[in-house]
Amino acid sequence: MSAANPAAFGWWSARNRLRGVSSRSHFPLLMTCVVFLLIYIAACLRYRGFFSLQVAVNLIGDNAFLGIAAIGLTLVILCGGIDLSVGAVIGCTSIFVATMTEHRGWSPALAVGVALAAGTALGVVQGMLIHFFELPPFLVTLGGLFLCRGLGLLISRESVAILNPLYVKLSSWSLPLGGHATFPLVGVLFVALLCIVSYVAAFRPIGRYVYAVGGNEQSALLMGLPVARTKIGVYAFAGFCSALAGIAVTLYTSSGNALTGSGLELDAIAAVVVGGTLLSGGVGGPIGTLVGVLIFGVIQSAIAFEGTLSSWWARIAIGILLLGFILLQKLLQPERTNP
Amino acid sequence: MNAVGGTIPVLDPPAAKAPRAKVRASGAMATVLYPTIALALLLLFNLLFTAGFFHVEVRDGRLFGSLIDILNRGTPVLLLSLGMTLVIATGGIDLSVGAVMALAGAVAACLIARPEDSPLHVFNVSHSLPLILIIALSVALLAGLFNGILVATFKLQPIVATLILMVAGRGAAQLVTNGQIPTFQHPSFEFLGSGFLFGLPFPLILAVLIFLVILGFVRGSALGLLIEAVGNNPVAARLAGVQASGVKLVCYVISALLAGVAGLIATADIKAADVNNTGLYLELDAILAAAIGGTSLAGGRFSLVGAAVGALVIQTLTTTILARGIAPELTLVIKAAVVVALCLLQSSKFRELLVRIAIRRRA
Amino acid sequence: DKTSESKQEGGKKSLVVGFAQVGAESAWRTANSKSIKDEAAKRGIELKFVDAQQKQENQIKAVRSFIAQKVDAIVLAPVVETGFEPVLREAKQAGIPVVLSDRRADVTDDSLYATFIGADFIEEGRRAAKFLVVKTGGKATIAELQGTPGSAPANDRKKGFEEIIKDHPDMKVVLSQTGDFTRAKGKEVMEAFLKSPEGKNINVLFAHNDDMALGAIQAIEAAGLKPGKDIIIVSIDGVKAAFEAMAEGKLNCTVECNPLIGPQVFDLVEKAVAKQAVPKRIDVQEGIYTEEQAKEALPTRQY
Amino acid sequence: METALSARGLTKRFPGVLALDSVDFHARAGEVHALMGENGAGKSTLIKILTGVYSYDAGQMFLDGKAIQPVSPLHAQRLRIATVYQEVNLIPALSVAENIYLGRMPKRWGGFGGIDSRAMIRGAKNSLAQLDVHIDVTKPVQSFSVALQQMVAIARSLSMSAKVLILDEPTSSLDRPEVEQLFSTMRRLKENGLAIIFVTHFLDQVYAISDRITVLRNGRLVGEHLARDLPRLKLVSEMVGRDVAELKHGGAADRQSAPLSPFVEAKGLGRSGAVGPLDLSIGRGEIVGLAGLLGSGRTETARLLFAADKPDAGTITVDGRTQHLGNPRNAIALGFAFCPEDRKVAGILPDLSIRENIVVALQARRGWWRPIPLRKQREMAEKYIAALRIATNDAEKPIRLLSGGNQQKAILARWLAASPTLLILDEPTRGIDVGAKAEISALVEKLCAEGMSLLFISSELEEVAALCSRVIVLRDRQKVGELSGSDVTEKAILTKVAG
Ligand SMILES: Nc1ncnc2c1ncn2[C@@H]1O[C@H](COP(=O)(O)OP(=O)(O)OP(=O)(O)O)[C@@H](O)[C@H]1O
Ligand SMILES: Nc1ncnc2c1ncn2[C@@H]1O[C@H](COP(=O)(O)OP(=O)(O)OP(=O)(O)O)[C@@H](O)[C@H]1O
Ligand SMILES: [Mg+2]
Ligand SMILES: [Mg+2]
Repeated sequence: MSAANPAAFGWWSARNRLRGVSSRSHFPLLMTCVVFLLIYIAACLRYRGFFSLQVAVNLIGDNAFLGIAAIGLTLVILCGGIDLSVGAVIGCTSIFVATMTEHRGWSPALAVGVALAAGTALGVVQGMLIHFFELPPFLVTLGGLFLCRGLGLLISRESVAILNPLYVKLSSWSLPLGGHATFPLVGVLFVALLCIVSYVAAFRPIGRYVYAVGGNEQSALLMGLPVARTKIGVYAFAGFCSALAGIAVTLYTSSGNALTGSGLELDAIAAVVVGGTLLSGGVGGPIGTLVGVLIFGVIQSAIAFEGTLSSWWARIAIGILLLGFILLQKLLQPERTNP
Repeated sequence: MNAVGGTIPVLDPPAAKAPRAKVRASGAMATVLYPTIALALLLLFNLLFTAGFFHVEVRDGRLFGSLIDILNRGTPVLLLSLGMTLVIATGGIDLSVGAVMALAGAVAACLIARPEDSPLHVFNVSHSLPLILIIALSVALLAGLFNGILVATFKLQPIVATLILMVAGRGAAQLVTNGQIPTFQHPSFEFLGSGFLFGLPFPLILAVLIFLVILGFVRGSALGLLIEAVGNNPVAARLAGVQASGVKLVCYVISALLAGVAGLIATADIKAADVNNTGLYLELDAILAAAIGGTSLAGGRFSLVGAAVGALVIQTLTTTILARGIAPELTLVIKAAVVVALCLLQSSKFRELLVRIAIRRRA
Repeated sequence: DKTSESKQEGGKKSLVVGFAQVGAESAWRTANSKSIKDEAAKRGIELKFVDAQQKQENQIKAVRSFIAQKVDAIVLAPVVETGFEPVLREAKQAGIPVVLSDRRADVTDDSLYATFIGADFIEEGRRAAKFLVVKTGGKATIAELQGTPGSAPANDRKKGFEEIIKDHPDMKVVLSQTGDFTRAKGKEVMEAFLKSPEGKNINVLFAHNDDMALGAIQAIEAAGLKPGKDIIIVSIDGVKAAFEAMAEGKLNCTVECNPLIGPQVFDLVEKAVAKQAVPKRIDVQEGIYTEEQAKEALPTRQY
Repeated sequence: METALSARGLTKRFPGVLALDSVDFHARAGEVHALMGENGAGKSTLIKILTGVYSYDAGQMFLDGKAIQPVSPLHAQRLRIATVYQEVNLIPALSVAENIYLGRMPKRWGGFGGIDSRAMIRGAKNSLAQLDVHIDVTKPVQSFSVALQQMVAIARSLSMSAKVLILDEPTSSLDRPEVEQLFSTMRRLKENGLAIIFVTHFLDQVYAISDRITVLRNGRLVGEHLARDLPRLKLVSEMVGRDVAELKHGGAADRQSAPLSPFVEAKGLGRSGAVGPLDLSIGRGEIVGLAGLLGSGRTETARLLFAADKPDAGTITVDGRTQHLGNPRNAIALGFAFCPEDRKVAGILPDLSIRENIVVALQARRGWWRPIPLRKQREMAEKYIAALRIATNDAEKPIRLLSGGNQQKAILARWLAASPTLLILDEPTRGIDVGAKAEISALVEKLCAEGMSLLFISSELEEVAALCSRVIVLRDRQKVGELSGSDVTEKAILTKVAG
């Protein structure tokens, strides 16, 4: 499509006028939200019962653990890296917590604490390998993926139901929202984490360092920023988030399973990227990731509501919807002007 | 056109020259050196600890042994990794190769077996192998164009652009087989997967040929240089007049075509189109192979030879694990260890560290 | 939007049933989905079909969406046994009966589901083992092709098999690896088995499903051995291809695990919706087929 | 006067290069100390060692007499050494204000709250105002021209209340007014007792600002002098290592003023918000200059002509035929060539070898199916390495390992190798040493004599005047006049530019 095309010229020039705005970083995010709303409204119009508070809330509740993991991943990607280990850490954590509370008689608090610590530790190790030895993040975290999947299976091949009363109470607790709608604990976790991270990313120096390192690591170093601390910290936080997501799973299902979250890393990456964060780092943010997660949520539940699609048509539909969404997003966004 | 611009007043000659060729070679070597070392180490381990690993005999005119298996089973990942390397070098990534494998395989299988419930039932080409191959590969080609256009023309981020086909492609494959696993008897097609030529597995020979062709195509022409330019600094490349979109398109198409071939081999090998599992997660192995081969995932410099070695490393590891009958739970842990060890081996920083430690030991 | 239509349909309102299927990972699974869809169509029941692509979270989401759509009943084929308690409780609160198909869901309070109809993976493992005991007279060097590690069928079939084997000292599993339930992996792993030192004297292969066995058969032939003769092969599922293999004498036995449970399922669904009493557990009838029976059984196989 | 920052016997060895060979260096408080040397002499390396970017093989460093060993730029900053490195080192996507304050952002509620962006913006505005730059500090840095980015980097270092201020070629693409601003600020800081280390290749600037001069050559210390005791010619001959008669700039004399047949003609060329609409025409073999102040739209004009940006008005005719060049490729196909001002972002292919960087443009034009034989590539690389005196021992090393100036030469070589019919040079001599400058302008004139047209952009009016037979003057992104023939003098241009 080119400016020459007279038909397109009207909105095209409008688009060029938007260029000015686009330098303000929230503009693309705005567009992403708009597109999400379009999809959501479309779904509400098409499916009776889709437009209900509960369904809307489920969008967050059901995707909470994906979201939690994605938030950690967002920072890693902003920092110019990538973390493939998220899904595996989730599986490993969930089975660990479940086994420890059920078969080893640990108190849930202890199990959770250890799990979070372990997740963070893994992150630190990955971060150090990546920073000090300049290893490609992709490979290091792929190693992390293999490791955690293996460990998870070693802990227990069987999935384990959690019967610990305290844990069950927690997992069944949920915030009443009036009507029949309720907001599960995991959802609360997700939203809380999102708020904290968005605040830090935008308003705390460390948050800005993440953007700086992702934007141009060499420059960040020469500007005297604590690159090592930032990078390792980010991977550590991602590890923490993945572990937290694993715990969210155990709350969500009140059970642990070494195989949960297999392939989730891709969903998470996709959510982050669709949310407007550049894989090359330095541009984007957690809020976008929220929208990204919601978009995948809507697509999925739309297909569930449709209910007539065979397995393969469902897959194809997901692909097409995704494509349509991204193209729409692309169309609305003025492209970054190259230097 | 006179390649070298107008005549130039040559002033006092530049500082001491080192013999270029040598330096070049060493530069190229370095990237391939470490994966090769890794491969050697793995093989050495087996030589010492895995009985009969190196035992190769001739059974009814065919070479038979673990080493042959490695070469044979390694071919799909090898093919994928070649395409993946090119795509990565342009600063992209192709997640859809696994799905494309399944798709191409499904098409071929359905054209041969012609199950009633398959939409391809109407085509009656089961008699002519060339036609089958052409159709299956042109489907792969379309997939490649799809990816290429999304990335090159619409400028989508490669990871999502190819994710689309990764999801939908497998769906399409299931659509073609209608969710079944069509099995078939078709000697000449099966030869593609399980045939032997000069006592060697045919897939191996095919892969080697393709490897040479691609290598010649990329390094013999200037394509390699342009790919590296685009991947290394898109802005500068554009101003230098490199047509990024074209270069990218070519790479994604090559990647998809190779995936198609890999899919045909895999399908022919098991005489069935197992759409749900063919090439599942192989994109990861392909990326891994490329990375082991010393191609930076940020794009830019790439090494096809390295990728090939990388693919062999991965397969050797897998075969080793199988040959040693290691418990499935452990295999993943071992894989993790090997991957990290490989990275460290390639990291100059790490090697410096080792040297420093060694020196301190001395003192 | 169909949900409403079907409800408002003239006098008698047709049932709306949500079916949360595991995925489409094998021919068996596809046959299972097909049987249920066909039956629903036959009875004029509106079926909401969701493929969870082997992911529990997707399945939970699906069930949630069914509840939100106020379906009359839910059929759930759990990906794993644990982890469905919360969502099943929600279903119960919404007053929607749940029929579990083909895989148990272990919950503390079994009022959470109406009934469970399906195979018993452990029993399948046992049957496979029992067949071998008879066939080999209790003497066997066994190679095992496991399913995807951690998946319920793999765990249970292994468990059931070992249960029987352990009473027979001369039967031991010398090689055991995962073939991920796929032909390709089955073939690759078998190749490796045959070349490993222990592999030389394998005389029995136990595969957790037919696909792996079929792959392995090719590997055995490639190694110049006779599948079914030099190496006794027993597997589970009973898909058509397996019967063909048995007819050719390349496979010795398959323990059938019948996927065509559509009719039974909807009998139960309709009962459950009508608040009639239904037994908590119903085993689908499963045959065990050997080469001898395979030939006449072959024509009758639909999947 | 006591020395603030000093180094003794610094030695740095890179693979294949002895970048510094036991160099002594003393920066005294309240002095501006110029660091001079040819491209690749080792200036930046010295600076990077002083500020902890590179480790060093031998030597010691002292700050106020105390031995120091900076391990990282952060550490150096803590020691109150502020630095502007040679290439622009900012975070493109972050706002100007953030770039100025990264690492020491003001916080609300006495450091407990979040970043106080209002204070930050105010501060950023002020520190830029000192340099008389007035821009929207909330815009991302990447939306500004290199010159402005350089100003931002300087503002950052100035606002750091340092004891030692190091400036590595800060003026390489600044225009006179900015340079003047910078110098007056430097003088003020000097009064306040700062030690300032200053690297440049502009001799006038050296003599305008510096009290003391240290000269490096091939990583060796040649000498330290008081500026006033060191005549230009001596300085230059110390730098290049041989006696030079005088520094002549290309044949400003033998330029023909008669307008030639127009080769490239642009009418009403413009782009909203960037530049124009303006007309310009370049004759065959003519050298046309674009003069203007920072932000006057020279770069934008060049980019439009080369179709690096899409013009939204105007036509371009080449040899009388109207051309629609949608993208650089078409421009190049017509024989255009554009050497951008921002070599780091738009110039080098960092990981590729010098040879590949030189041949890439030509290769792209030939198309990928017609590879240039390796032998030929090597010849070309050799030829230009020799011709432009690119200081390297090997055409196969990644270009990022070259010194800034040498990178610039390599980029030039890329376009010369493409033997264009119209060459557009935007700040081509950025960071290039005196010796090389003379050779390059000689070379360029030679090519023009052979029929190549040249559009020349430089912030050095002296250079423009010396080289160009016609000068188009821009102000506020508009064409405000044109000088040709004998009117093309530094003074004339200056008056027009200032308006
Ligand atoms: N990271 C590096 N690795 C290898 N060699 C390097 C590296 N950095 C600089 N060099 C070499 O060290 C020498 C000195 O480089 P330096 O950048 O100090 O020169 P300079 O005086 O700053 O030149 P210029 O005026 O062009 O900036 C050059 O020959 C360069 O090739
Ligand atoms: N004073 C300014 N205010 C805002 N933007 C400016 C200013 N000066 C330059 N720019 C930016 O620089 C661009 C125009 O300057 P350009 O670089 O084209 O002219 P120039 O004469 O080449 O300046 P320079 O000497 O910096 O290259 C515009 O895109 C604008 O964003
Ligand atoms: Mg320098
Ligand atoms: Mg400019």
